[in-house]
Amino acid sequence: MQLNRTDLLEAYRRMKIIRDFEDFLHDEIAKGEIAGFTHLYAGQEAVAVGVCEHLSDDDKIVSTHRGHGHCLAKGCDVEGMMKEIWGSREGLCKGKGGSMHIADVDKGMLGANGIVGAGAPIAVGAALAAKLDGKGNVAIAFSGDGACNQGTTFEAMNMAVVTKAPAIFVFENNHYSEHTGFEYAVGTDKDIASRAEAFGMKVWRADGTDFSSVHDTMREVLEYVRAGNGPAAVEFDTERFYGHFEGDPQRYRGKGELDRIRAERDCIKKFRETVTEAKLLEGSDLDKIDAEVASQIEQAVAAARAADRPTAEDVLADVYIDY
Amino acid sequence: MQLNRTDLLEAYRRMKIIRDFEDFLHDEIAKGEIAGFTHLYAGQEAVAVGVCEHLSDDDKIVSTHRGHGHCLAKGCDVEGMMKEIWGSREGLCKGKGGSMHIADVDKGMLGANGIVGAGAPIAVGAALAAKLDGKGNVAIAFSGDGACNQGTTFEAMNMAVVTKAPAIFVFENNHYSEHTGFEYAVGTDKDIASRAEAFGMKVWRADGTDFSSVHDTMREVLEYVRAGNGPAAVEFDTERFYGHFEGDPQRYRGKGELDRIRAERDCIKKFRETVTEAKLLEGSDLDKIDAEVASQIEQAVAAARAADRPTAEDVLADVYIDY
Amino acid sequence: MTKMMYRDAVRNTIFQEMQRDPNVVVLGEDVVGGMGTAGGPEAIGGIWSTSGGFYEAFGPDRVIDTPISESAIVGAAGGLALSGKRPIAELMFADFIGVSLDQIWNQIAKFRYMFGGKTKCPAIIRLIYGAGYNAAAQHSQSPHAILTGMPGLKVVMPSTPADVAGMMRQAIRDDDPVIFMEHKALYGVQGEVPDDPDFVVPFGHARLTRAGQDVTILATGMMVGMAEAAADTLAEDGIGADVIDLRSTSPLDEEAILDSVEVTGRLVIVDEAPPRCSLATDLAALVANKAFASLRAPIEMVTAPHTPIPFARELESAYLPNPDKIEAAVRKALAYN
Amino acid sequence: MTKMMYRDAVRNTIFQEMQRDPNVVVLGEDVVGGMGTAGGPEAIGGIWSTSGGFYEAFGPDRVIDTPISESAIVGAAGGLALSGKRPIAELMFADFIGVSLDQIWNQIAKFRYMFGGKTKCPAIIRLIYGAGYNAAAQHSQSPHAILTGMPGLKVVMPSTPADVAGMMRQAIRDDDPVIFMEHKALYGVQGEVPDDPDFVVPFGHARLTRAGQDVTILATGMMVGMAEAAADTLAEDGIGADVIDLRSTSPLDEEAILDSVEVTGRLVIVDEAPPRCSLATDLAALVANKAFASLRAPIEMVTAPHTPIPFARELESAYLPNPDKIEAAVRKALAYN
Ligand SMILES: Cc1ncc(C[n+]2csc(CCOP(=O)(O)OP(=O)(O)O)c2C)c(N)n1
Ligand SMILES: Cc1ncc(C[n+]2csc(CCOP(=O)(O)OP(=O)(O)O)c2C)c(N)n1
Ligand SMILES: [Mg+2]
Ligand SMILES: [Mg+2]
Repeated sequence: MQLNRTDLLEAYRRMKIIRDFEDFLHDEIAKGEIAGFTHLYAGQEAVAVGVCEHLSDDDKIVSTHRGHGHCLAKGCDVEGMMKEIWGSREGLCKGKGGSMHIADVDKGMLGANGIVGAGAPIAVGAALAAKLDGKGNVAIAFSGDGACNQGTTFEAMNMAVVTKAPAIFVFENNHYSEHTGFEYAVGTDKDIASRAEAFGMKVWRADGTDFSSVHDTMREVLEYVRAGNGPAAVEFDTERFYGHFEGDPQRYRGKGELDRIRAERDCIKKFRETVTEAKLLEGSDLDKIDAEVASQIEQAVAAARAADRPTAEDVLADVYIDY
Repeated sequence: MQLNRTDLLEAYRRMKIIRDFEDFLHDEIAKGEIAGFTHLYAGQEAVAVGVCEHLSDDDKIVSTHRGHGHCLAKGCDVEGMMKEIWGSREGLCKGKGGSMHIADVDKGMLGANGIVGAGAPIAVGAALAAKLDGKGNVAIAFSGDGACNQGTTFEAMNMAVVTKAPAIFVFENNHYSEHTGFEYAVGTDKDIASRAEAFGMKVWRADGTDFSSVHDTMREVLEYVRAGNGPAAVEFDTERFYGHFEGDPQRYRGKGELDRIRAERDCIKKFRETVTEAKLLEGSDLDKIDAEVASQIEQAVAAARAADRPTAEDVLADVYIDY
Repeated sequence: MTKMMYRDAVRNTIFQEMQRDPNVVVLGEDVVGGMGTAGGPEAIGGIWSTSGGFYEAFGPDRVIDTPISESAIVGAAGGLALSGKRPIAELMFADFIGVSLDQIWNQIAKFRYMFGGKTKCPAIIRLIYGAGYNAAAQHSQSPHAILTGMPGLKVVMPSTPADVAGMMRQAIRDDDPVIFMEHKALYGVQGEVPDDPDFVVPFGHARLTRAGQDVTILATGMMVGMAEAAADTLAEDGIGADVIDLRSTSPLDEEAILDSVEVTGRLVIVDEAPPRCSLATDLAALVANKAFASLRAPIEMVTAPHTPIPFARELESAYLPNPDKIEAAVRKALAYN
Repeated sequence: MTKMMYRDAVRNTIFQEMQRDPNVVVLGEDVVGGMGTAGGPEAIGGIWSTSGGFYEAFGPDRVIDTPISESAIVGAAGGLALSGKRPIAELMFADFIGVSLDQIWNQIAKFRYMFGGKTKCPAIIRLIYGAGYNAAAQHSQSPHAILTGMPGLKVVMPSTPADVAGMMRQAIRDDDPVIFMEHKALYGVQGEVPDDPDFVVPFGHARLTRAGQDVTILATGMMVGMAEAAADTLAEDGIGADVIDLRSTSPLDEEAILDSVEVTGRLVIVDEAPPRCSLATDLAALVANKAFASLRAPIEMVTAPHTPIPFARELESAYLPNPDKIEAAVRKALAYN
């Protein structure tokens, strides 16, 4: 772990915000107050945070249907997101996007995306813009193990190599696309990274439940890409704690699988253990953050509940800039 | 060369038919009598013939925009094809398809295709049908080096692996997609076959200008795939003699490049040299075929010129089976 | 007759046809569910519960679970159909025609024509479509206009369990490619379905669901129920409406439409999609061309606005047509002299 | 004014705007031509000769030659536009929206709306479209209806070199995504183009190319010349036609259409695409709704038939609208009482 105390506290806070945000939504959605399809990121926090901690607002990310974690890690406003998910006109997207379309382009967050695989080409475009600007910025495409079977993902990888775009393909392999296992749907003897490699990219692999492994790996990746070596890919082995979408009974999981991954592969628990054992932080530091985050989420929810609702006229706005 | 005399003569005849067909069209198109966009296959004959000689009508192929060679190798009627290219209602597709859409489903030829990369998924479907029928048939997708950058090609390879479909992806690497070099557009350190390999497929590579190398390689590939081992891929290094489409001035070629490939990489010339030197066939055997093929093409052209033209009412037919 | 849900009519009809004809094959993402997992095949059936039990009954060669590769799914359906099979490909959301349109539009729809009528391509593409779930801009669309406009495709949009059964059976037995559109908000709707194992609803025959003399209302899918609700309210005021459920948009039952308008002289078209180059405009143009003499008022169209589909409940409700909007349109048409 | 070909108006305007604004970027297959070959960059310019000299002038970061990957091309345009650039992506044939529609329809068109109006996406997608080259079913289509129907897109279809220049400049400076449709059969057409480096043709303003009192003819692209030819023939018989070149279909100049029909009372719409859910029906519906009182005859539509585009010369000619068909439609409209 090459991080100082401040950075570690910040990383923990971000991960914890995501976890609490998602845990809260999980309960709330069951009650029926929240509309739409929601895919929760809980379990994968170390990836989003370990990646995004290296980025500035001028570095872009493009996310997926499971986008809350990426948004929060990239600095999207917690309250604005909660309001968006609530469908408020005060939401980050005025209630027009909802969970699957949260974006904050000023923060370099080019959108969650409801279309699996759609993000990678967009990231290549953002990377080409960064290349043209020549300031060493990058663009990152988050993709799941399922998304890596979509043609767009392959096209994007090839095009990034051809154009030497500073794009980074981050594959979050959580072993499932919906209810289908990675072993079935990804037709390769090996892993996703090997595929990316065959497109002529330098690749890395790391344990996505180990924050320091993610963070250290990404440091290398970013050094490589920012230096103008063209695109790169990273595969993180990770776990999702909730169902594919809220409501999924997860009958495809093995017996005890969820208990096991919660016990052994919880990135937040592991982070806490590592940093306290290594005496980098005290348990009390983290407890304090826990409390702060809990109240932050509570406040965000209260604000979302109280926030203005959109009106029928709002439907027509924001289609075009003029006309 | 593991072929007997009859098979060798037949192979030569097929290659020669393609060559003469294309040489004739090249001249004719310059005169303006033939409508539409035409992409000639001359130079690549050994691939189409070396592949298709192993196939029965129950084995399917799916072709590309450069489809004449595949059609002729798969047994489409020469006269029917010429009439089609002429736009006659007696053509193989009644003048509705033209050069880019020639098909003869009864012969297992599921169509040339104007959309680069569209064929591979269709071949996977045909392969899945063969798998269901369980008679050891296969389906082959021909793709160019340019087509191997299209998302559909990747999706098809992955899906074939996942579903263990008896599909064979034949990549004809003629080093150019339109006016762009393979080295530029295919972003990999290696070759196309390596990419296919990363999708979990067994792959082969061979010199596509050497008929016996193509033919021998395909024997192995087909044994492997017919035995139920799932899909495979083969990359053939080959050359196209004419421009990308008729009218292309080929300024992207190196100085003397066309002369060199005509001199050193002409699959028909090489075939003739090999079989006569090895005393498998006499020069006179081949001369006889040359003459027969020349008159066959001449007759086909005469027939095409004389054939019925379509009428305005024909436009409306053949959209649906009923309605 | 058996009472069942719209979704079960989908599932049961396909299941029966698969029993009848070994050439019928289904493919799509999670149509088995649980492949490559500890839970095993069918751990969870298709996410819409329209293929439960298929894998067990017909095995992996006929129930093909695919990766997330819609172009390859549709393309494979094309290849299967050209090879003598009757594939039924499921696109989980109709919005995913975006990533697979070439195979629908330039391949499957055109094979027969491009190949000079010498082949057939009996593929079915199932599209689960429509708004009502607050699924926002990329999971709620009704792209029937795009598909209806494509020569070579047949496009059907059943609104009741019985029509689902009859039209799915027809689609499976039909030799042309069929876009089979299932409205997700209707999946839970109950209805009586004929038990006859050969019950089919031929395409191109609209269904008159309410009869009246004053106005013609055209609708499909989820819009049919809304049109009926509006008609019922109007009936209380003595206004009689023909409500016509088109059922298939290609082929289209022009006769039913023109005959009705000849009587009523007033036309209201209800369409869940945005207004431009839509099915609504298609029907309006048909009538403005072929029943002009009968028309006694401007043609009214109740459609979604020219905007993407918004997320929030209030926004989606405002976006969609509803019985009130339809009623208002009818009153407007009737007020014209 | 400078006389130049339609294709040169495309090229020259983009070139000038690239000189003016360093954020303008072009990308597409063979837009450089010769990359990775012995001949080197620009060995052969774009296959339509609309980007000759770009690479030399602006280099590889602004003139991006891409692999055959249309989804990635359009998607990259989206990412560039969200990142402050003004990308111009070329799809060599409009038919290739089939392999890239998701990025056009579900991404670029919707970013602004889905993101609550907080961003803009000034991407241009150039589509070379239309029939006339005997390029058959997959290289001749005019998919403007599909795109016009998509909220969030602007769709323009210039028919003259001057409009190409003015609308391309407008498109580049416009902050919304624009589908720029160039008819391949017009590429060789000559015309005068204003020299003003800020000459723009704003969208949503139709152009009246012939004026008359008896009938209104609406057309776009290659259909404009045919409509004019028909009008000229009719003029010889003393029949006066308003010929309106819509120029952009989204936004649409409703006023110009309605104003004309108010005078003429008779409407003929010419559309190169098949008839169902088409631009023709869109315009017909508009008039049947908003100018019903003025209409004195059924609305006539001259369109392609509901078939794919056939290859043979005779078939393609029969498939396409032409001045004779337009004239016949006008006479039919005029004969109605
Ligand atoms: C083009 C497309 N196809 C299918 C879907 C439906 N879908 C949503 S998420 C998903 C699984 C994605 O799996 P993965 O990429 O591994 O991401 P994860 O859900 O595991 O985060 C599928 C099939 C979609 N949204 N878009
Ligand atoms: C989807 C699509 N994109 C682009 C084209 C235009 N195009 C036709 S052939 C071709 C090059 C194909 O190269 P390759 O696959 O190597 O085949 P080759 O021409 O060398 O036989 C291109 C870009 C097309 N027909 N379809
Ligand atoms: Mg996953
Ligand atoms: Mg090539």
